[in-house]
Amino acid sequence: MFSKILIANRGEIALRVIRACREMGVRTVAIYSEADRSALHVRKADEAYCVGPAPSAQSYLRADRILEVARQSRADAIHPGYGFLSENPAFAEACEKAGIVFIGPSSETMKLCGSKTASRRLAKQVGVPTVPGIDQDLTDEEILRRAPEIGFPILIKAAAGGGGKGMRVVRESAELASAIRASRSEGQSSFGDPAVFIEKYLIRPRHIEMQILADATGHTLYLGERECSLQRRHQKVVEEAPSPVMTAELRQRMGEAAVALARGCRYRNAGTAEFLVDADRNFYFLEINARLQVEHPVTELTTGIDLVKSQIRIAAGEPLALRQEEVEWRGHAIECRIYAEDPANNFAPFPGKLILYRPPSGPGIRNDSGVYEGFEVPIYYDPMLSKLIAWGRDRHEAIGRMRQALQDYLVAGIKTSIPFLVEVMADPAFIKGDVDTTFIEAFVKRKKMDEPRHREVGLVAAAIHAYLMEKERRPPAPAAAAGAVSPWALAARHNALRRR
Amino acid sequence: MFSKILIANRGEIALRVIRACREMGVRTVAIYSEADRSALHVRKADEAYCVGPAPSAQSYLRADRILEVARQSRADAIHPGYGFLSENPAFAEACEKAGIVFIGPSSETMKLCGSKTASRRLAKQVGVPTVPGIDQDLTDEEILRRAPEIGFPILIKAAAGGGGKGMRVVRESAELASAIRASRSEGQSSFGDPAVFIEKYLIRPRHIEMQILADATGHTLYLGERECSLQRRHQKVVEEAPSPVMTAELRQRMGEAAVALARGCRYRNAGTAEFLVDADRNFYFLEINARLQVEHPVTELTTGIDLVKSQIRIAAGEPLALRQEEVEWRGHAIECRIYAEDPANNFAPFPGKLILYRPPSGPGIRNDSGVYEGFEVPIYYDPMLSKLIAWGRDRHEAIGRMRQALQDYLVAGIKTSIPFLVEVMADPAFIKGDVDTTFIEAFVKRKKMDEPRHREVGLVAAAIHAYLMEKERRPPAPAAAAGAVSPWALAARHNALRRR
Amino acid sequence: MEFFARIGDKEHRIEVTDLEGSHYRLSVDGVARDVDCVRISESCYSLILDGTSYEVDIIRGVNPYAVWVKGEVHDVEVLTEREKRLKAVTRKAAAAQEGRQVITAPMPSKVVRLLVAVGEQVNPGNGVIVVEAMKMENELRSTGAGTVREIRVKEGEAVVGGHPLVIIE
Amino acid sequence: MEFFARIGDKEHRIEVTDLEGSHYRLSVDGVARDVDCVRISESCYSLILDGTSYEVDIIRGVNPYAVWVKGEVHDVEVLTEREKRLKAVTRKAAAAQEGRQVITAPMPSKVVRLLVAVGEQVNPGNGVIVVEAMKMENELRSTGAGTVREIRVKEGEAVVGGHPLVIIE
Repeated sequence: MFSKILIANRGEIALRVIRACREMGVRTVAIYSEADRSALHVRKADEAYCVGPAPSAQSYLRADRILEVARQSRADAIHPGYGFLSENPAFAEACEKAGIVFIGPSSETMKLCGSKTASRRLAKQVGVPTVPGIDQDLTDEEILRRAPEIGFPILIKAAAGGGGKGMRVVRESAELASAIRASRSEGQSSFGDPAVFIEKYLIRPRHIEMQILADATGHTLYLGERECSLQRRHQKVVEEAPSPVMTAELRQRMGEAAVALARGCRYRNAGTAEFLVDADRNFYFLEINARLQVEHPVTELTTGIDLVKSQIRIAAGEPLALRQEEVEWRGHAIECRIYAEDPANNFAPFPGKLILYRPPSGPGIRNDSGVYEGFEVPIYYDPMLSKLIAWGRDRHEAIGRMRQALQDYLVAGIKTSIPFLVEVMADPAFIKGDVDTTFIEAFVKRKKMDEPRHREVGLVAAAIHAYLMEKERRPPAPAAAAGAVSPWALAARHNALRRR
Repeated sequence: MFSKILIANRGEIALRVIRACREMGVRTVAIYSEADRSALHVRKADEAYCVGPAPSAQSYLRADRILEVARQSRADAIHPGYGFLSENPAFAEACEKAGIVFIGPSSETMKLCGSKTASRRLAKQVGVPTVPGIDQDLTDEEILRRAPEIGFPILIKAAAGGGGKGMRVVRESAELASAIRASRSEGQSSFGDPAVFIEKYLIRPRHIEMQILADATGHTLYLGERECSLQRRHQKVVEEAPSPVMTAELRQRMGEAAVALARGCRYRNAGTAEFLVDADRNFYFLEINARLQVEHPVTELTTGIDLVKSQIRIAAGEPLALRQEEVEWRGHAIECRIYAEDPANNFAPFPGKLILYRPPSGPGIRNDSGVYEGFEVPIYYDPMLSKLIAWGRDRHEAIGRMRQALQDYLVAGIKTSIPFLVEVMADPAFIKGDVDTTFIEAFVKRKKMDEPRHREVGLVAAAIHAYLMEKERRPPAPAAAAGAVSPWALAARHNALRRR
Repeated sequence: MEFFARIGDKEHRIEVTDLEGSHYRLSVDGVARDVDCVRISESCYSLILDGTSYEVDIIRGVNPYAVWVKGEVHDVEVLTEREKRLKAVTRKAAAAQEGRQVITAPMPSKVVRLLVAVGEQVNPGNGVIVVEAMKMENELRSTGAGTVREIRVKEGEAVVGGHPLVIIE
Repeated sequence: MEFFARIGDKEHRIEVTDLEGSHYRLSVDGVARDVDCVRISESCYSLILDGTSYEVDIIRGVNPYAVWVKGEVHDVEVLTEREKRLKAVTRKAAAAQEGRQVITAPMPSKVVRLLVAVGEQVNPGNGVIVVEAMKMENELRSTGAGTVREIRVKEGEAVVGGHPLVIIE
């Protein structure tokens, strides 16, 4: 086992990795930007080193500086978390060359997973269905000619894209030309690559992903699915396990498909195969995320398996002790991502200082947080404050616990997604499990703001507060003061008079 | 289902019940003594009513006032928590008469469970072994004559006793007479009953208890055991599930014994059968605790069953939906009780104000707390601050998580059992699972205080703190101030000069 | 003690009387209300009104107070008679300065682009400056007509929330 | 700035110099030490010493500061030169008052029984008063010989921690 791990990340995920390391008796090294000197991950790690100014490009993305810190602090491995350098094959390669273990797949595997076209080819090789489409680097003419073969609506996607960038839905051939231009230009400006491919656009699909775990010997397990259909701007908002539409038979087929994909690219590490699932429960492979997912806790709570510790053990060369038949699921888990954002203003980020921060607790509640009361959410990074996760014996209990926990979660000083999430947990369609990737957009449109119910209480409390403030400010009435004056004050007054 | 439940308790257990009610959509009524106006259970309940002055006898034990509050607030049920009125058959009977559901067994069952002699008779009837002894109300002469039949060492116990009171170990017949006197006198003064009985004293037994759940139709389940051997002065300190010595076969036998006992006394509610287990894994029934146990969370975490919600459903007349074969156990859970006490001073209670209170969190960690930063622990009640519970896939993982959580748990302003518990979690005998009811006493004797490791850091931090305080107090040096003075200050000074 | 409180779009006259212990009597627009209220911490109060328990947090917001009750946030302005008179005076002074407009940063952000120069005429709704926070760009617009008098920042500069950026008169 | 700090049974001379940003240079008994130290809240500091990170909480205790580092609590007294001189003077005054003993409540408790009366002689180790906290009785004893001068409480009274109970001279 490693004796010291550098965590090349910040926020809640850095803290999650620190916790896993501490349990295993492994020392931890944090890195931080100048904006993060007071961040929780710096305070909770055994060691901490500054790697540069606030902007990520000058700090958390500086592979050279991070490797330098790893060498100097004698860390034997680097955990990349998610985001930042976690899916950067060049960084993995640099670690390999420096003789420091990168906790993730090999740089070769990462390259394959990072390319949409290469991973679609892999899926075809191992017989896993993908969304109908053409995954070569197509010329404009080829697209115009071959789009009708697939049938509209289609999706044009930048080959190097991600997070919804470089993606356009085309409903008829007249829209094609301008959509191609837009995709290529976004692909070029965001990822330095204008290559695009085309895909069938599925109507209201679910986004369901399968967690896998693969050790260095190639022993590969699937740990069950996560339903991640609740997204806005292609960013997940609520995730759960199991999916409300899952059957044991479909789980096995999707799980085996994920394992086949992992074996096909010599995968090692925890990883996720993302799928779209249509109304008839047909599934289509999208991509492999070759890292820990934000939403990994819902799988941890339903399987009882610690994914971060598993990653570390795999990277240290330990074989997985489990067989597939021993993976068992219990109950239901839901995760809500708590963002610093204004739900009433199109979810615009809302950085600032957490004047109050009181996270919830209780049976079945877990809060993976990266912040604290008094912390100033920086403007430079992802505005996620924490992930709130609720486990219940069934979906009903999990929703009930999540609803209570959200109502107990107090963040003042900035706006957050909490009030929005409270409403989602009370929505009849959500409660029925009737969700797909268009859910959030439709929900935002149909929901009405509730009338506030506690105005009078607010008024009464504010008046008493004002009264107490005013009482503190005002000197006590002269008559009362004369009787209550202390001998010390009298003596002081006497001295002051003498000194004149 | 009930629409409103009164919780006749305070502290963490009142909050635990409030949480269960909120999840079920049931409104809650808190009661409080004058000392508890600022307590968390008052703040978190939907309604709250004062029932009297600080001493328990004038508030939390005032059955009449509590029933009056229940009537006035139109509560349809009362949850007694543990302690206070939870094992008082007269209170259960008063509830029954008032037409308010008491969330517990019938008053008849409670009477039987409350009598040590009656419950020993019950055990004999249903064929469950008890510690060899004579459970009649014995005269002094009978004890002197029959003690040798059982064989020394023996235990003399007050029939109405509990919590170690009215109990004496007798190692040879010469000690008998004075031990009888002491037991009778304690029985009389503490419980108003001088009756005693005698029992074989087992050498270094384990204290293992079995959780049961029984509905109104008599359908009764066992939910597995809890190892509660770590006690001091007969008070549990650390509890875990499963017991390190348990086998599936023994669990079934002990579980079936507990179910037989429950059926034998027409038990309804969650309940616990306590046993002593000797080195050869023979078990002997001690008593039934006809209420929720403090340590119920370890069973909740291993079975996934919410015991408080189960109690409420049973009391509302709902049948248990589970069959015994469907009860499954996963992983390992440990609970540490966090007390306001001074481990260095014979665990003397240490009430006072929590100047800092930072409970831990993280994967697998649950903290059932009744306090908050700024709370003043009252001198009138049990000094337990919270129960910290860690779940892990196995005992090793649970201990690792508990150790980290205890180290993260910061309470300043009062002394607590936390440093002591950190040492227990690192003790080789505990880690091996080699525990019995004499463990804590022996551990206290053999442990040495560790040398502090971070003196220099403390010194450096205190010096910088003093420096910052001093800098705040002192006016800026005149030379520096002259250069940095603001135009506003200059203008003010100018005005002041003019006014003279 | 008498207060004037504004919540939503309504103003209320509130009289607060200190009773024994943690009890207060309030008269809200002439209607009496008994309240049991304990201050738990700097920001947190526990209120019991006719047996119903509320936990309320009060912090200074944009309007004098942001008041949290069971997940709802209310902006409440509470003024003494004196403060109310003072405010009326200030409001008049502000009216005299009408036409002057200070565009401020809505949150900590970075200046991406200036869309106007000093001396330039702007009309209501004209974009003035673009700032970025957390990877999102935000165009700030003028609410009135006027001339750009002053630009207090340059492109690329990072500013705190509330920082004045452009002054239009 | 110069300080005199006492931790355990040792006294140290510490010189604190403010460097750029969150950096300080300390000289502890003449040995230099560079520290990166940020104040996180009223009580909490984050320290980085040669790359090692520590979270330290400092609160006022019986000795001036109770300092928490990774589960350990250290009592640290830090004085300026002036405070140190002042303390020496106070100590002399205390020495003059020697023989005077104030028995105080060790924690919030209730007076159960007075074992002495005013004017009574007591010897070292004599029980003076019995107090109860959380159902545990505690007998407080005299450390020296003397006469009971004053009894400040009566049986049944509840007192806060530190409350003077009996004065012996």
